[in-house]
Amino acid sequence: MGKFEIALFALCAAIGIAGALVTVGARRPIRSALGLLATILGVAGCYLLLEAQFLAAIQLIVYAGAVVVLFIFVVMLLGSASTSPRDAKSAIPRYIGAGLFLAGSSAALLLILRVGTKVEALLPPAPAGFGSVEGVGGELFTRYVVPFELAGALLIVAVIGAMAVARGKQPDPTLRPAADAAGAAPPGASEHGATEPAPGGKAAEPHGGA
Amino acid sequence: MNLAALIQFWPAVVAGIVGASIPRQAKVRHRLGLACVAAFAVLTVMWLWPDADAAKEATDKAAGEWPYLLDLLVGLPIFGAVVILFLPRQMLSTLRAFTYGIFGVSFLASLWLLRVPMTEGWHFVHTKDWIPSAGIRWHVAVDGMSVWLVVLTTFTTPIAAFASFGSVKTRVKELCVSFLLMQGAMLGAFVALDMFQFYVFWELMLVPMFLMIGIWGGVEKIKASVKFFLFTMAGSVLMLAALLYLVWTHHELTGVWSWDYLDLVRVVLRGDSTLSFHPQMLGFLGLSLAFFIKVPMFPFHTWLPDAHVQAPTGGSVVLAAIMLKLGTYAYMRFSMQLFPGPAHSMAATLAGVAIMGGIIYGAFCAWKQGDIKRLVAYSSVAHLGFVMLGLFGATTGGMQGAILQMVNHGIATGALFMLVGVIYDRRHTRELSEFGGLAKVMPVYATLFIIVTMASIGVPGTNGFVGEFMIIAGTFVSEPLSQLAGLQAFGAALGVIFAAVYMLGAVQKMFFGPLTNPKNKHLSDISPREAVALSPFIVMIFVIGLFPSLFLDRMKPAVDMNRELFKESGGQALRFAKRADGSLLDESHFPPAFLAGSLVKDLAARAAADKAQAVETAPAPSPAPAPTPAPTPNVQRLPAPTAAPPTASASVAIPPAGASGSAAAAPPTASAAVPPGGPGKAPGQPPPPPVSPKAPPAEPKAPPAPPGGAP
Amino acid sequence: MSAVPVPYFLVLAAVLFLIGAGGFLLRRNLLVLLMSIELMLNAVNLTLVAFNRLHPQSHGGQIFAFFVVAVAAAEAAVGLAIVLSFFRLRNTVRADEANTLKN
Amino acid sequence: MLSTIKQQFPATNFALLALILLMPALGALINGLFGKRMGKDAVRLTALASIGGSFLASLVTFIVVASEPGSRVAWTAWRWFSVTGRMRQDVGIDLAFSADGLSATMLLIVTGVGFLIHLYSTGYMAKDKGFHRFFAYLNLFIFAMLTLVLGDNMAVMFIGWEGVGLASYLLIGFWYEDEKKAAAGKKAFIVNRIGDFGLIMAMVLLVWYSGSLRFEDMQQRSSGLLTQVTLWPVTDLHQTIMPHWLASALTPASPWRVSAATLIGIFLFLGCAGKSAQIPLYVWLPDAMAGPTPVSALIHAATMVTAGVYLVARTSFVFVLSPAALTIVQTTGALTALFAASIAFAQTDLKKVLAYSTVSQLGFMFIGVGSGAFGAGMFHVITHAFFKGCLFLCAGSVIHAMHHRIHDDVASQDMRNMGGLRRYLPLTHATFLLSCIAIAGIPPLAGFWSKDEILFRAFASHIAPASAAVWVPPAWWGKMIFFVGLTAAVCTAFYMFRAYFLTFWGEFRGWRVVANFRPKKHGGHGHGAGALAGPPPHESPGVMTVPLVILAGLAVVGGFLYAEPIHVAPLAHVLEPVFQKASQSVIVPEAAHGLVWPLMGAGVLAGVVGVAAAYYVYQVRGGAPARAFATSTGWFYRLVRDKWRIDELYQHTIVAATHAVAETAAAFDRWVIDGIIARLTAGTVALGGALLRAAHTGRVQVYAASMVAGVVGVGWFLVRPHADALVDTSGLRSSGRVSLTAASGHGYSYRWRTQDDDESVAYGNDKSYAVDLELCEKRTVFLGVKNAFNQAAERKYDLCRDANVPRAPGSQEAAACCSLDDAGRETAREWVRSKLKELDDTQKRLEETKRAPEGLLKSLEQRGIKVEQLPGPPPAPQPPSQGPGGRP
Repeated sequence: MGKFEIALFALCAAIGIAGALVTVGARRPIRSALGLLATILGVAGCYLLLEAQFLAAIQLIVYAGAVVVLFIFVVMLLGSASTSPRDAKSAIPRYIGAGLFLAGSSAALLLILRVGTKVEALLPPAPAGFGSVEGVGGELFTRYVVPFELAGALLIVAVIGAMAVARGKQPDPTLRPAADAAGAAPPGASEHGATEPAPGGKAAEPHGGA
Repeated sequence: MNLAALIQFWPAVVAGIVGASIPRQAKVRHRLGLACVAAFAVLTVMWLWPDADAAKEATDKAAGEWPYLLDLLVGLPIFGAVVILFLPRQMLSTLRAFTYGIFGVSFLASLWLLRVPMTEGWHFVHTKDWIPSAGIRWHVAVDGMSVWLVVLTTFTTPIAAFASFGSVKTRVKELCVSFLLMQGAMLGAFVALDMFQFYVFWELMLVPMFLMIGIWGGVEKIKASVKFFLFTMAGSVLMLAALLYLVWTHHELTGVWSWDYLDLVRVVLRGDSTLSFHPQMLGFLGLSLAFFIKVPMFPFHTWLPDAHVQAPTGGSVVLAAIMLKLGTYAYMRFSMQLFPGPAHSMAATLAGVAIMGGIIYGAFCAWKQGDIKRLVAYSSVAHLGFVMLGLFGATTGGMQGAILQMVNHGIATGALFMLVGVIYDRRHTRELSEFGGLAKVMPVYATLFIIVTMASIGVPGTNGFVGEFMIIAGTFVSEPLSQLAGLQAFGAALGVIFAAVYMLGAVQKMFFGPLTNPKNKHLSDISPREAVALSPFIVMIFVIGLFPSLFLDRMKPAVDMNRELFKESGGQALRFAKRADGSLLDESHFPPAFLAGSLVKDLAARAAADKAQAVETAPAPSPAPAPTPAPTPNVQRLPAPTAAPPTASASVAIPPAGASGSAAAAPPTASAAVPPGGPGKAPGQPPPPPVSPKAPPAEPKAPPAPPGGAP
Repeated sequence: MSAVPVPYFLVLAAVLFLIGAGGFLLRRNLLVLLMSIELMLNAVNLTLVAFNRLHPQSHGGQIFAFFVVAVAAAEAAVGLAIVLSFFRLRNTVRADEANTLKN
Repeated sequence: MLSTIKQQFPATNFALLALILLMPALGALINGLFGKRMGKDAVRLTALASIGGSFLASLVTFIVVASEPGSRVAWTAWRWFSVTGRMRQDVGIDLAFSADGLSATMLLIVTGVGFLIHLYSTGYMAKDKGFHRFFAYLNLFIFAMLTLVLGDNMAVMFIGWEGVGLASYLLIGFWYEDEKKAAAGKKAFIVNRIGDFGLIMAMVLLVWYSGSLRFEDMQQRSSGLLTQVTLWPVTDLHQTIMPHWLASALTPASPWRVSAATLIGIFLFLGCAGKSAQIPLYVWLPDAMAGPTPVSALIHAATMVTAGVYLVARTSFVFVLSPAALTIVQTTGALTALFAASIAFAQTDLKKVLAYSTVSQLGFMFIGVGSGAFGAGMFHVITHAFFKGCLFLCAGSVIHAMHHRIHDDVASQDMRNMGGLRRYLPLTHATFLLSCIAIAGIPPLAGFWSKDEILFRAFASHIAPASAAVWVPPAWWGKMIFFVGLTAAVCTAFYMFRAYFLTFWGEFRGWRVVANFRPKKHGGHGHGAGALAGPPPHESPGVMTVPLVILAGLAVVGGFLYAEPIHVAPLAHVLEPVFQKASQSVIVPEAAHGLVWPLMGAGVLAGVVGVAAAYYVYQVRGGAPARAFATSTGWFYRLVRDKWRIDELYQHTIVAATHAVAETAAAFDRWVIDGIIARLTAGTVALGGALLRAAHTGRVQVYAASMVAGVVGVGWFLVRPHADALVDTSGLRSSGRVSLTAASGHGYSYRWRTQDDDESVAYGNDKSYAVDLELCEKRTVFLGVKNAFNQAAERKYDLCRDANVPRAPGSQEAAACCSLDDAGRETAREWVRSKLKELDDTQKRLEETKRAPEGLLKSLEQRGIKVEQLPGPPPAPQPPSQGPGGRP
């Protein structure tokens, strides 16, 4: 039994790390998104290994299903502009930064490993129902009911916020008299010299005196 | 008021008539103004006349000291400032009328102060709890030293307001608010006896002046007002630190939190044995630095010329006439009494700075200024150098001279700034090179300017001389200045020459010589309105010049008591300087009138009252009434009139076994000060072997605690 | 299912986290930044679940991970909204453009 | 009549003095405030009435005072203010006025001559627009002079003293449009102010030594003035501050000590030199000629300048106590007399000649008072007032005449434009001649008597020192002064008659006199060189010539007021009682009385020689020898003509120095002080801000990177192990035990080792470690720490048990612990042990003595008796408690 699990773990780990590397390294964001999807799947696998079935499901549904899809949706929305051109100007400091970062993190990892791994022994089998929907659900709705409600509220606020930010400011139609709606250019238009009329009003409508 | 009484007022009537007839062609309103000023001057002289006191004695006793007078004096202007905010901005005349009304009421109220003979202790005392837990109270009182400064404030601010209303036409409402707030804050500072309250008013005073310079100021008004604010703020932060340490030590010694001046006066700060009373000196310097910046003394004076040059006329007058006096008054009252030891030993050095840095250096700088306002500002540095010299000399004559010189400087420099304001309103420039031969075009203005210059120089017969001569004579006989007294009196007397040099230089450049500048050709002479604004100053110059004893008699008892206290507690402080853990001067050391309103006494009185009331309402069966939980348990330990220093630890060479045992072993008298354990120290820890100052050097520092000592 | 020792997972999570952090610090594309954040959050979740597996008495770790996922979702949504409006404003998604805070 | 006056005005409350003072003050006030509106006549009336009234009142006062010699009348107005004396007592200074013989005579002079000059100036200033202002100032001056003369104490006199300075400032700068005239006024005031500085110092010293400022009290307590005063070194402070070589250079072998009387005398004389224009401070008087001529007559001839002499006479009790001060006065007087006379030779401006002659005559007065002849000095003041007043007024009328055609101020006073005025101004000529004779010292006129008396007293009298130690001038000093005075007398005669001949004799050089001259309508004043034509100069109107005649008459008759040699001295028994106490110590040897006549002969001879020489040079040879002298000694003549260039000397030395110091002070203030306190702080704050701002690149990743860096830093700190231990040396001195407790940390393990055992000691868990030290023993302990990440750290502690002072271990001194050699260390140990034993037994003894009373207290407590605090110190032996001093 043990070897099968090791293999599964190795597979998930490989998928996870490969996906992560793709996400970070890919030039075009669509590939990064897919890399992210891979990582998420890998992690979900690990959850299963760690007896966290409910969480693995959540991971798949929420993360893979919603978040990554959202990313892909936005990438599609931005179209070609989303791939940032290769910028040679600040390359050197970036590589230095990368080098430093890698050195730092490897030193930290080594230091941690030196603490010694007392946790050699095999894990005792998990109690029944550990990680299952009943177990997690039961605890979720008894001890953690308040955070749960708060999380709900948080999500609602996030949705409203996202809508407000993304939608930008719509000029209030009732304010402007109907007559010059067509003729005069909207007051803020010349402000930004934006080439194509982006949907909705300008983000930073100069309102009121400075 | 029978006819006879009316008859005796004939000199006032005559003076009124002469005053009214002086201006050639003026509106009736201005003639009336001059007449009132002249009549009022004669009335004050007759009224304050020494022998007339006997007659007035009877009436005064009836009037008595209305305790809320000082609250009215301080509160009314501030309340007025708030009310004015609600008045409409456009109705200028109502705004002005309201301000004049408030100023008038507070001036008349301040005259009541003069009716009461200023004997030794505090007058018009009024205390009210403010923050009881921190021992902070609203404690206002006035005594001989501060009465004249209060009257000077209520006398000068209205005139400054009247003058600036003439020239300032924009934002009049804010101007009224600033003036009223300033008067309230300054009066608050002069009468405050609670250090916290004093600090609050000391800071509050800066705000209106900051606004005044910032809003109606000259070209670089923002820079000047910020510089003014930061300088004073930096100083007052140090003051707060010194006060906090003082209050903390007071709590350490008596277990009572009190910010009251009359309690802190008894505290002698910890003297570190290695350096000569190190914390006392630091405390003194911290506290006095704030006052030296305000005075301003030599190194910290550079804010004054900038502030004056940019300030509007009214602002300049109030800044010069009253705000600078707060520095000197606070040094005299707080620095000298709270830290008598360092003040006594530093007197000679500080007097040197006052002379070299103030009188002579100020005069030299004034001489070389191109801008008339900068010149007058530096002359204030010189004059206040004299005042500080009088205070450092700490003789009765010297200190009286210093207080009188504060009033004189207020009048002379206030008048000078108003005169500069007059010419500034016409020519909008203050450069001396722009003027020349003004006497031909503005003769009355020139005469007034020369009269005020003579007062500022100190020609006898005007008020300047009386103050300066008393200060120089005081310096000569001063005891803290010891050997250097003669030399410093010589230096101060030199200042008299330099004063003449720079003032006459300015007068020469402005008034005499040919009328070259075409712009000056058709300047109009001083208007009756400005003349009326100036007349109180001119009259007071001669009233104080010829009748200074009216003013001096009122301050004499208070100055005598404070100087005696300063000399005596100076000696005491020197003896306690070496104490490791601070000590408390005993009550008998202070005249009873002085400590009358202190917070500690107040608490003790209240505790006694509660106990008496408790015994009376519930006659407890047990023979000895359980000590009722007095608000602060350790108050009982306080007023026992035993030897001040902590008897237990200092006197007995051998510390008794263990901290817990000490209370029993201590002599039966409830030791007034900290039992060796002291609340502050952890009970478990053995008391550190106290340093007995008398231990002969050869003998090891302190006998070893018996081995069993550490519990 | 107890063959795989927990530290393995911890190491995996650490590596994932480092990659995410590296991505966040080094890449200049805003979208990639957001994705790196998601990576880091996943790494954290993994650690939480791993330790929860070590002390199976309660599901604290997993529930916490659950909430982390919720927050991550909200964060991603708002982040993308911001990227969108930023794009509409500056027409690019390069992180360097958003430097109005410069001195 | 006299008795009614005395009864009406009692001596102590002599309200008449108030009248004398009030009249001119009121006159000044009325003219000043309402002058313009009242018109010229009313102004003239008020001015003359006020001075006339004051004169009459002074006359009455003089009569009252003269009626019984030595009497004085006083009027105390009110308590002015009070200063603190030496014993911290209150020295009251009242606004009090008193008139004794000296003041009464001065009263007469001031109001009498003042009235004549007022009369004269109503004519002289008739056409001036500032008419009312002039009379207001003149009245103010008279008021100030009267206050000076009537002052009962020095402070009130000081009011007059500076008031006079102020009035002269206003009057000299009367025509202020002219820059030079205004500057002359300012110069006069500042130089006087330097003198006033001296007076203030004198007053302060007098308050210290005699405890009062009233002349009477000071006179009685003048014995106190003999105490010695150390001038230098004032304090031994400079020993501490300055480097040794400078300090020793500064401390003279024996400190400079001088008697208080001399010090006060010098300060007083500085005041007099300022006011009476003596050598160092005379520079303002010649420039003061810029004022109108009656001003010069009143102020710079009759009244103000004599204030200095009056002061020396009034404070004679101080000068008499210090012959040194008197000699200084005498010598300065002589030098000034000669010096001023020499300048007068070469002056072409008539008023400048008279100005220098005034300075010279003042020199004579100071010779008189300087040699103890206070009466003679004052008499010369009186006679000088007469003839010098007359001379100035004559000059005024001459200038008044010249003004008719020459309107330039300087030219109208230049003697080279005058000449031959004898024919045109007969009255002025006569009075001028009489006054010249008087000043030249030709008997029987006034000048002779007073100058001769001064020279005789200078020659003969000397001061008897109060004690042997007092410095006394050499015997021949008086003789030398006499001869200097004599030469000055010759010069005086010469330059006065030079002026007389140049002005009144010879041809009129002003303009071509045309009998019936009618000025052309326009441009009548065409100043063609010499072509100026004009009517003959006409005599001044009556109102100007009457005072001239009166003054000339007084100059003639005045001599007999105090003619000592012929014992006709009615004024003597008014003046002498005032100086009675002072003149006791002035001795005129009997033998000298024989010399009176020969010396008088010498005086007369000097006058005659001077006049003859002047006559010969200017009348017989028409001024040729003067011109020859001028050309032959070119530079010397120019030097003398430019008044020895003293003004320029002052300008380049003292004045330039003060300007330089002021400039540096102002610059120092703006750049250094303001620079440091204001700009430096502002600059540093701005710099700091700029640096910090650079850190904000605005890019979010940079912020993230810095956060990561922060995490790494903190992490590193947490990871590193920290070896620290708390050292407790409380027991070190007694038992030598030192205990160290290590600071705990996460997953720490500790290792303690001393310097001798090696590294191999294992890491254990014991956190504390104790060690016992012998006396003077030194040991080092190492604390090793390892943490969870098995990082190790170590820290060294040096422990030492010193002989007496337990220095904190680990500080550098520890190395020097018991730096004695072994033998020394042994003896130290012995000594410390003995000390400890001794202390132990004293402690035991104390314990026993303490126990006895405690037992008693405990038993009382048990019986529930509350023990009130025991009055006085508790029985246990207690060092003298620092009980409160208590209010004495």
